[in-house]
Amino acid sequence: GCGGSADKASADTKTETDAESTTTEGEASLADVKVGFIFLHDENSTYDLNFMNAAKEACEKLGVEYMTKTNIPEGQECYEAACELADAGCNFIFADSFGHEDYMIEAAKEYPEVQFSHATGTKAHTENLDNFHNAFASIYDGRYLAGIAAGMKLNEMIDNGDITAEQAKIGYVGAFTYAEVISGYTSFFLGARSVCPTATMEVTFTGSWYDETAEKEGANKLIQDGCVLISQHADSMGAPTACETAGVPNVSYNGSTESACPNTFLVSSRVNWEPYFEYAINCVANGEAIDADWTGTLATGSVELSALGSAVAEGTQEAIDEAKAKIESGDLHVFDTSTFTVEGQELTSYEADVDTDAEYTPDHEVVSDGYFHESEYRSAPYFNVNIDGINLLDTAF
Amino acid sequence: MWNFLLAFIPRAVVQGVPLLYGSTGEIITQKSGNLNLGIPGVMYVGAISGVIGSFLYESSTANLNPALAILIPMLCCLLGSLLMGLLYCFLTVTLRANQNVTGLAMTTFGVGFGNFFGGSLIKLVDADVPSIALSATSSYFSKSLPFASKMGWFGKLFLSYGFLAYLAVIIALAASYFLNHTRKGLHLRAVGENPNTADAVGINVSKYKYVATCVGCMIAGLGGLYYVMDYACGVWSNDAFGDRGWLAIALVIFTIWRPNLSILASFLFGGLYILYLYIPTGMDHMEYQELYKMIPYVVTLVVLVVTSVRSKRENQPPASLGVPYFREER
Amino acid sequence: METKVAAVSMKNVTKTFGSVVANEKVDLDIYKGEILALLGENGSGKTTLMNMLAGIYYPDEGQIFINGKEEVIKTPKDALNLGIGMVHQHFKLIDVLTATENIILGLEGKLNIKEASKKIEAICEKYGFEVDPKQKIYDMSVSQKQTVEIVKVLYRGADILILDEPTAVLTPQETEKLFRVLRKMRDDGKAIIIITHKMHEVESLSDRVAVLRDGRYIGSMATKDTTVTEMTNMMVGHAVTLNIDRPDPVNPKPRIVVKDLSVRSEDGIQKLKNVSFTAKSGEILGIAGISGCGQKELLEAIAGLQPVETGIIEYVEDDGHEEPLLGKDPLKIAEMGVSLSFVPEDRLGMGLVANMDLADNMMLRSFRKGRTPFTNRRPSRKLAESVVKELEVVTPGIATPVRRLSGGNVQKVLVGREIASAPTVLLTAYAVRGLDINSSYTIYDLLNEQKKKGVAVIFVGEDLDVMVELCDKIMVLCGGEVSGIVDARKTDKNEVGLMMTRVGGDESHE
Amino acid sequence: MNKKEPFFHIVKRDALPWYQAVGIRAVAIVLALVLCGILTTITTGIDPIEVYKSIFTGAFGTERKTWITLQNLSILLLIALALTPAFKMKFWNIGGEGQVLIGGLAAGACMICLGDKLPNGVLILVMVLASIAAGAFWGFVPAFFKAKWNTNETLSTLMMNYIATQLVAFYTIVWEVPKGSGKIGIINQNSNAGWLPQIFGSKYLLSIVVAIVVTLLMYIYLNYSKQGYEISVVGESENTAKYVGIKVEKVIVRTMLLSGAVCGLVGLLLVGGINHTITTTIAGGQGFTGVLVSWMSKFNPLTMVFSSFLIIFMDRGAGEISTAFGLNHSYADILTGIILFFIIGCEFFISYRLQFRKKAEKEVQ
Ligand SMILES: Nc1ncnc2c1ncn2[C@@H]1O[C@H](COP(=O)(O)OP(=O)(O)OP(=O)(O)O)[C@@H](O)[C@H]1O
Ligand SMILES: Nc1ncnc2c1ncn2[C@@H]1O[C@H](COP(=O)(O)OP(=O)(O)OP(=O)(O)O)[C@@H](O)[C@H]1O
Ligand SMILES: [Mg+2]
Ligand SMILES: [Mg+2]
Repeated sequence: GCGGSADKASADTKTETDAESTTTEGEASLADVKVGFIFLHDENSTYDLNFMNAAKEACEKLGVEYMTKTNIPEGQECYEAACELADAGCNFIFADSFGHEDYMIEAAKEYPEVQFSHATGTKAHTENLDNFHNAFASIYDGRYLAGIAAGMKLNEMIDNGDITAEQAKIGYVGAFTYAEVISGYTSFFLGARSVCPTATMEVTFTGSWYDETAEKEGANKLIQDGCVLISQHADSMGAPTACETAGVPNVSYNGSTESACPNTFLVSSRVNWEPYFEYAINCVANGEAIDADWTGTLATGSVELSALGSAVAEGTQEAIDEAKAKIESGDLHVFDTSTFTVEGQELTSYEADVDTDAEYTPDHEVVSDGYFHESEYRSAPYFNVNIDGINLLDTAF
Repeated sequence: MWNFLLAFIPRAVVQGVPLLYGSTGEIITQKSGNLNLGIPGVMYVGAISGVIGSFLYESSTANLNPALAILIPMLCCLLGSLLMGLLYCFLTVTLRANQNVTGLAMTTFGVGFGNFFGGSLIKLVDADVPSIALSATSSYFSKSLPFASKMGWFGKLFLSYGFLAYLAVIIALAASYFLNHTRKGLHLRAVGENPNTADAVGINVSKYKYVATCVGCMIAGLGGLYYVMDYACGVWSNDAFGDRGWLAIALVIFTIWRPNLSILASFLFGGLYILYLYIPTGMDHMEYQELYKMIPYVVTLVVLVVTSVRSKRENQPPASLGVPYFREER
Repeated sequence: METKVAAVSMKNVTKTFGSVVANEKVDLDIYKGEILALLGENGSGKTTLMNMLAGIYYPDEGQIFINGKEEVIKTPKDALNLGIGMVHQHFKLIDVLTATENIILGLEGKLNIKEASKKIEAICEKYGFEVDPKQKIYDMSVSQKQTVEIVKVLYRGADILILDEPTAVLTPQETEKLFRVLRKMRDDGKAIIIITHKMHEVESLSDRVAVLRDGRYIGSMATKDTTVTEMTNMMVGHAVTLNIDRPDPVNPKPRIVVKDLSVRSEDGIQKLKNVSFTAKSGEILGIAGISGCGQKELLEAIAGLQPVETGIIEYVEDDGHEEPLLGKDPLKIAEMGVSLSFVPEDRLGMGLVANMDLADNMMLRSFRKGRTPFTNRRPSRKLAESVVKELEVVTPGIATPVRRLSGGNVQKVLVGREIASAPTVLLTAYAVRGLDINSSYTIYDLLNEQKKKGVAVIFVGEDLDVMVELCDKIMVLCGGEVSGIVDARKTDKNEVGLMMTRVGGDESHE
Repeated sequence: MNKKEPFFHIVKRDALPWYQAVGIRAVAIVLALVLCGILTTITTGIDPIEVYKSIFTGAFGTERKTWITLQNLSILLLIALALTPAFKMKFWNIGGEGQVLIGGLAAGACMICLGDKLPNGVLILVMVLASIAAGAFWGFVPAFFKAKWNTNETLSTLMMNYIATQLVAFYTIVWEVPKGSGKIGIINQNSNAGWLPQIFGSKYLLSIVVAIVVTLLMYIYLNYSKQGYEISVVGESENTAKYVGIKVEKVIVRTMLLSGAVCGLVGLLLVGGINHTITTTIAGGQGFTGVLVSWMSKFNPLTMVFSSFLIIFMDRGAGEISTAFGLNHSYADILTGIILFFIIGCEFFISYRLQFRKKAEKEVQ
């Protein structure tokens, strides 16, 4: 049962404005809401800090009481933490890490009157629990825009004669070969190539969401390999600092790294979770159902770009703004099948595995109207196509 | 292949330097009979102390004086690790507490200390990405020798490191010389082998233990400082140092208590530590990467077993390692 | 001895260890130019008293005067600075270092091994010792180690020299060398204190004896004015008789047959070569030889602890049935029903567990008894109590770790346990090493008692006088070979001594 | 060189009566808490009493919290117990982490591969055997090297930890759900196949009961069994052990098999009973904390209950501190460290005493 979620995802804009209008009048019911947050690490983690800031802002803005549990591993502790929060009177409980999902489901089954929500998860639309929900954002939009900044930088380097057009190779340090990462680097690459047609990309994987050494050495390896610009999808400062040392421009993720990398930082994209928290808390306050799958967008304010770094090429801001407007208006789709090929062919049809099962059986046709419908059948990404122009280093023996 | 080595070896060296500091420090410590399992904690404390010093200095002035920018973090680092060393010695030498427990407690404490104050500073700077970036200070630490870039492969292999990397090698060589060719070194070894005997010939056992352990801690602390100031480019992130402290202790045994051997072993281990990144796995078999990450540990185990098959008296740990000394005990 | 300056004067010195009073209000003077023998039973506090001079222990009460001036000796360093040197009862050497490194340990100045080695060689030459400056301690025999200890003190040139049982592991020849050195030093005006349990050494060396008993100072007298009996009586506190009787063997039958036994050490050195002999029940077979000539390996081979190259070891049962022992470990030997007891040379290193208390140490032999998987502590506790009582072990109680006991008392515990298991074969290595004279005789009596019970006793000893008096037969080993087997009743010390250095005792043999 | 007499010197004491020893330790803990309180106020400005209160609520605030505390306690205790026989044998087994992990991996493998093929009872039996065997094997390897070639076990067990971790990482990716995510998630979430049964209707009780049983068994084993005695002898003196016919190699291997087996059992509890998944961090560093607990308790299983309680109590409290005051989780590590330092340090006053110099009669001479 997931047909409906597609509509809901596209209807987010509306919901958001509704939520904001209820903020003032819904005081009485908001007072009954108590929110519990479960975080994988604490404020020292890039990933978690992003959630923690959003949680604080949303709750303070709405004036609801909230509790946080930090450093909760992806195991039974998550279930325990969720139950403790429920015992403590929370009626909306949110967990931020992918591995928390199964334990949140366990807790949701035990506390049917409490709403549970989980970021980046994939199971809400198949579990069919009224009180368990997934949420994510179309961060591929953000990465596409960041990719434009990268492409502009490549163009500048070509124009300056630092590199030839053929040498415009981007390096990308990914965590896992997971759809979320693939979707991320592909959109980034498409963004870059939309302004620098000769761009190519190499990707390496670290096998961890946070491993400073692996990320740093991965970036170094890419630089050694001739990559002239690096981006990454993993949480440490390894790659940006490697770039700063080597003087290679870097596009980062989750927040600006300009203070550590003043000479090489270009731009960073991130998910802003505050809109979702406001939405969900308002739903709870008003006794409304929360979407099983909620996908934030540029329009909801869920996808953000940081301020540009001083190293960006001229005209970057304008190019980004232009593309952003087009995406928002629906004129531009990041995964427009006319902009890339797979094994030399245009992608006309693709069955994605949206309803996760053990065999990863593809179950949804996701290409139509000339583009790949990412994050429409569930909030978490499922784009896992290897497109031409991206060389996965770790695949070559 | 040459290109690969040219790219790989400097990375291996850079990985190896913190291990070298840690193992040199621990060798000197163990030679006094003190088994300091607190080294992982000491390295965290050394690093965070340097970070705090540098943070305070960077935020107190707009234009940094290069000498101070290097000296302040170094002195803070040495002071922090020295205090850890003193704590360890007070407990194990003066109060004759169990060394294993003390060391493990110091690791708990030290890692907690590093992360707590790291976390507090991170809150203070309130950056987008939770880390303290001491880029200015770091640039002094990571400055390579002036002709490095002009010397081709030679420069790349031998001259491209920050001064702390060279210092690590110098300290290891000096430690080696000290242990084998000086009277104080002989006395130190005697204390670790048999404090009763050393005491009876008038060697001040407690003093040797204190000094060796504290110096050892200070050296190890520099490993933490190197990691954050040079390797991590001045970015403190909690827990990023990982369990290198444990690996440093492992290297002590691996190099049979010889600092000069530790130089090679550290770099070798550093190389093995990141080798997996250079071995492709195949998109559908990312799991092999996890097996490749096993390489340094399997190699260590194999070398250990092979060398133990031909064991020598001289390759044994200091005989009184881990045993507290009380003169009137028999 | 004309000037009579008290080099050391201890006044009212008391030292306690927990509830053990090791020294109580001891007053002791040592003069320049004299050799004082400090006597006392095991555990009477001799070592403790001397350790306070050497700065190892710090007295609870009392004063120490050096050359008439009150001094506080807090550390060994203080003692060294006062010119006090001590050869400790237990080796204070570092195994992995060389002789030179050990000897110069603790001195100051730039490290110059070569120069030090030269100086050591000069000292050795002057006094007639043999030390290889480059040799590692772990490669040395006990007597070599003791020599290093002595050279160490000579190298430093102490004015006040304390030797705590220095001769326990030396051969008579080495002992004599040492004594020559000591006499010369005395004549140079140094003050020397020697602790020894060997009365003939006391008589031949010392000018004066001082006696401790139960930690208290009993008195002192000039050596020439006293006798062994008088000294012993003073030590023990009542009259004792000192003679070894030697009952004739009753119905001796072969018990252990060894044929052509050869043993190599781990590093391939030949330790025993074609050794053959028979030990009979009801007899004491003495094994003589300078230390390191294969006694240890021989006993360990019989006990199943030493891999053997070639040869036969057989246990002969009462009915004449022969059981090979070779290739069996101690457990298998015990399972065969052979009751074999073994008092090894290195008591704390091999026979006992230093950190366990007396009762648990008693259990070492018997813990397997009973069919349950659990141990039964009661019998071993009883045994510990009876050993303490019968052998007069000085200990605060049976719950004291063996490590804390004095060397002599440790030995009693070990011998007591080994005898308690009613053996048919009893192997002892240096059974009285470090024992006071009274305890030594107690042990001799015990061995004789075993002999009377029909036990085959193999007695590795070092005091030839005693061996000639105690044993029935003496087998002499020399460099791993049997130099000869003689009837103890018909031989004398000199003959055995000669055989120890030349195979067969025949000068032309080599 | 007329040095001053030292004002006092240190002497060893006889054994203190137990109540005095306990008293000294209690004083040390109180002093540590006071110091922690002062430090807390200085560094964070928070009322230390409030901090202590929330540490207590964190551990015992609700019934569920109490149960979780006890469950965590039982796991840490079990690991410490598992390591103890090896330590008593002076075999520095710091490989608890790896032995637990590999036991958990074996249990997880059974759940994944056999989950729908065997009846649940049989499956659980297979899991028990598999995880115990796996843990025992992980203990066996370093023991074998040690027995055979005297290979340094501190290093080999440490390396075995990393190898186990990478093995788990490997299988995590082999079994990952969904593809590429690098995690397995709850195994058999719907069928519950291979989930260890709840006893007396409580999901927390199983490991607690196991811990109680193992504590008692281990106490008896170490102190009253022949094998326990052999372990002590081998630990104290290998030569003496050989002398009385104890086969040292055999004891080393046997003891490490036991050590590893109990660790494997902990892995089973963690995977089959508690988390129902396997991750590289499932042991959570308790293999090392267990070393601390075992040593701190001087290898006495009964004392270990208190030592592990102290550590778990502080750890549980830490979560609450960070929830209540926004204090970094690491703060608890600092507090735990300080308390440990005091406990470690106070042992001195149990074994030794300061002897003040008695007035010597100065008039002599
Ligand atoms: N360091 C110590 N700790 C505890 N007790 C000790 C210590 N040293 C000696 N004692 C006790 O003091 C007493 C005297 O010991 P001491 O070593 O002085 O005897 P000794 O006369 O040298 O005996 P032996 O002839 O056996 O060497 C013994 O009962 C011993 O147990
Ligand atoms: N640390 C200690 N704790 C308890 N008792 C001790 C300690 N050290 C020595 N003793 C006691 O001191 C006495 C003598 O100890 P020591 O070992 O010095 O004697 P020893 O001179 O070796 O004896 P022997 O002459 O028998 O070899 C013993 O009775 C022993 O119990
Ligand atoms: Mg599917
Ligand atoms: Mg003595």
